[in-house]
Amino acid sequence: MLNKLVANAEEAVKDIQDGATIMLGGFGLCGIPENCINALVKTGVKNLTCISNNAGVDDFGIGLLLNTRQVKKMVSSYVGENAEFERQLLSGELEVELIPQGTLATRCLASGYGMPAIFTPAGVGTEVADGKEIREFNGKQYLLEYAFDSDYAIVKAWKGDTHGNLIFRETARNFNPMMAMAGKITIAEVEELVPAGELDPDQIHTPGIFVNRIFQGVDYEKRIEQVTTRLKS
Amino acid sequence: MLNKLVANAEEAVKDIQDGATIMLGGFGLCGIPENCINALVKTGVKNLTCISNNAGVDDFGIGLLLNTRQVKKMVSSYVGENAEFERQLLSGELEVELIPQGTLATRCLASGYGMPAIFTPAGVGTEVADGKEIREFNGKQYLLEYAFDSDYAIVKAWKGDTHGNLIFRETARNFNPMMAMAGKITIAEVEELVPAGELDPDQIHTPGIFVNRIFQGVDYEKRIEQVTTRLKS
Amino acid sequence: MLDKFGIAKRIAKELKDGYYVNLGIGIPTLVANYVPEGIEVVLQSENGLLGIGPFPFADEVDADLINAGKQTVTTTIGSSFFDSALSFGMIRSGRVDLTVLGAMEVAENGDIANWKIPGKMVKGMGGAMDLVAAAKNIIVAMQHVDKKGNSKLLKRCSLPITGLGCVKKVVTELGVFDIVPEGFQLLERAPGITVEYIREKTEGHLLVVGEIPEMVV
Amino acid sequence: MLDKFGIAKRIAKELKDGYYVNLGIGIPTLVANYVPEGIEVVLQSENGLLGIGPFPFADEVDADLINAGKQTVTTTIGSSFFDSALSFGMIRSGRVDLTVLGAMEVAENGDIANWKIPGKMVKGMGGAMDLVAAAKNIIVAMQHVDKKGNSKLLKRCSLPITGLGCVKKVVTELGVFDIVPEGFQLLERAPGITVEYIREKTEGHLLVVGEIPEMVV
Repeated sequence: MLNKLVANAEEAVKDIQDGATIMLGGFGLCGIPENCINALVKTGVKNLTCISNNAGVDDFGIGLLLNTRQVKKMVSSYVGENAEFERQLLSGELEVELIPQGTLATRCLASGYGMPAIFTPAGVGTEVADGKEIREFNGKQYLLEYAFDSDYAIVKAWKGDTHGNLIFRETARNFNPMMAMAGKITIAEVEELVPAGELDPDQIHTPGIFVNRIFQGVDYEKRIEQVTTRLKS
Repeated sequence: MLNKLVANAEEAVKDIQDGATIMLGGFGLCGIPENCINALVKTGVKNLTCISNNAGVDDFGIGLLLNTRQVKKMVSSYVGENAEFERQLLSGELEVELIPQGTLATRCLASGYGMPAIFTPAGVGTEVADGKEIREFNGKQYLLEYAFDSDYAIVKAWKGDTHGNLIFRETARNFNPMMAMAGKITIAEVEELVPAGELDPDQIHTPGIFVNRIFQGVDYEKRIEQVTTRLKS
Repeated sequence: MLDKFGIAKRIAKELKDGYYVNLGIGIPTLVANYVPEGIEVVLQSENGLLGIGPFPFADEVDADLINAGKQTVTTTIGSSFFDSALSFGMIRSGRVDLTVLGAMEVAENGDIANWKIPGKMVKGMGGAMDLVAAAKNIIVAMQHVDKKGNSKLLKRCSLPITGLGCVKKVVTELGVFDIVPEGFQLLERAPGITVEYIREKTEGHLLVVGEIPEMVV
Repeated sequence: MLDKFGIAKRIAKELKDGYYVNLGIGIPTLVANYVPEGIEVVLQSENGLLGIGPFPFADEVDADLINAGKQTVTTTIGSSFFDSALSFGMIRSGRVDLTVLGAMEVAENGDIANWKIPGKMVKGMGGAMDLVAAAKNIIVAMQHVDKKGNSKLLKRCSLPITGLGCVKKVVTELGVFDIVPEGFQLLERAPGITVEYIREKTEGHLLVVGEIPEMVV
């Protein structure tokens, strides 16, 4: 069964249990798995650890899971767009681990590439380095950072096929390809699902071997955090 | 000057000095920088250390540089297609360092990603591990392998633009993208050079930031090592 | 006794629907011809291809499209191309369900030697060390004895090792063997081959439990 | 004294033809508007874009195309998209020639603090720690003093550090400063600003060598 098609987001996420660690692709609200987030709100699964560069906004993205108190811990690089997040953090309801964005990306890459740990200079000399092993190479110091161990990875692609091959669009790619490689079970939602064989093999960003479940998403809002325009002169 | 165009292979490789370390893309004879190899034969540069998955065949690819005794050392994963290579190795004229193919690829990746070293399980318990640091993660042993430090990387792409953006074709991609990221100076030869702006930004495999020189290659032979066919029934 | 096609055919029975499989050069490559009906597998080529198709017709040959054995191939429906780092990433992270490769020697503890004969030509390990260090399920396809008649199923490898304790199963012209803590457990005899004959040709510890069926290929 | 546009304009003079540049949020983003004539630079956005173009016209807005500040942008000729790992790969391996970012504090040894105020909200470091740990050339664009009038050019950072000894140059509304072993070396005064005034507003060691020119913006 190379056909990895599932009916919808509800079916894709239904076995995610309380206490699971999940990765969610996206940068800000760009390239986030909207359908799966909505489905997780419906299943009501609790005590999630979410690994995601950002935490959404108050009423969209991971913010929805924060509102329903389904998240125990966020592992992110930047979370500054979310008042409910701030409230839960300050009240101690929510654990937060902040890690440099490149470290986040590379720890995903390490998981996908079967490398147990990587070295990065990011965070040397800062509180990010607290308790971490430091090693010098060629006169420069690096932190040892471990690959993520995530039960699920949930990603959003532009196009996908029934074998799980994925193509991303523009900056909606961001963390999605690395996370797609880094979950024990990887779920992909796509804007356009095509039969296997329709995507150009040279243009596939994530080969299907990394994807366990795929479905055609619906009703994408693709909200924009900061619509910034210029005037026609 | 984002225009990285040089006239031809001779201009692209003319500053490569005796004793330089160079990476050469390709797997077998597939996706090798034919033009630059020919140009290096012409410049006569000596004592090269070549990092390349294979060593060409007797009269093509890196084999040409072996015939002219320009290579001091080969760093490869598989070299079993070359009688002159064998002769030089057995006579002690040529140094050879054999490393697992995945380790070779990942040491290139490490250079391109600014990671000084990586951990891989490949070679644990074998003579490849001799003198190397072994470390256990989650009960499994890994070797510490260092990023490559290469003066030049020479790669071959299918299409490229004047800003150095590259697109590879089929399995001619192989080591080329990693090596393109891993050289202090990266030279790309392409089958088809187009003005910047003509390649789809979503389909670029190697962003131009990694490429220092690019030129339109000529007279590609694209020799096939083993033409294997089936009969039409 | 099996010929090389028989060995490939027997190994093909180990394939499961949806498997991603890496087939080494030689007998392992032949396994692709015997994928059981009703199941789909994807063949991975470590030079950067998922979904190896059959050899091309003469007018389809494409220099940019080869397998890890440098043979011209084609793609299949759903194929993808990628670079060597990602290729070994998927191998290292355990996404390849089954690896079939040849060997010069296999030891009763699962060690494998298949890349070097000291004093003779060294061709290199290619991707073999990465594959054996990372694959979840490794089957070795090889002749039971070498050209001098010496067993290749040994107590301990004499040649330089490719990987430690990694082989799960061995299929030779004489039989099918699982690597278990006690050694080589005989699971099936090749047609016409006796347990006694296999014992004689096996230097490593051979475990024979109960009646050993003759294989159906 | 410079306004924020003046600071951006002055920093733009540091751009060289062919530079790949990462511009942080705030004043640094404005630098893009003042690229000197006759030179070409490529703006890198760490969320996966090389070649940031101007803001889109209203009918061009594309939710899939944003910069690291989450603003809608466009591409330029020669742009490319890539994933976050490759993006930080190019940063970490030193391919980005210049990074311009804001700061809460800079110390005379080049330490920078710009990601956290203990006890207040923590928004996170985003890509700043990666950038400052790896970039070859880091220029800080910031106000010389905070809202309470306290100097932000310090002997030692009081806030949690983002990176150690990494800042090469600081441009404020008062002047341009190189970080040298002795501290902040004043290179240029903002129009109408005296050396004495700058000294008064600078807590860290200020090095003044010879006559200090007023900058031409």
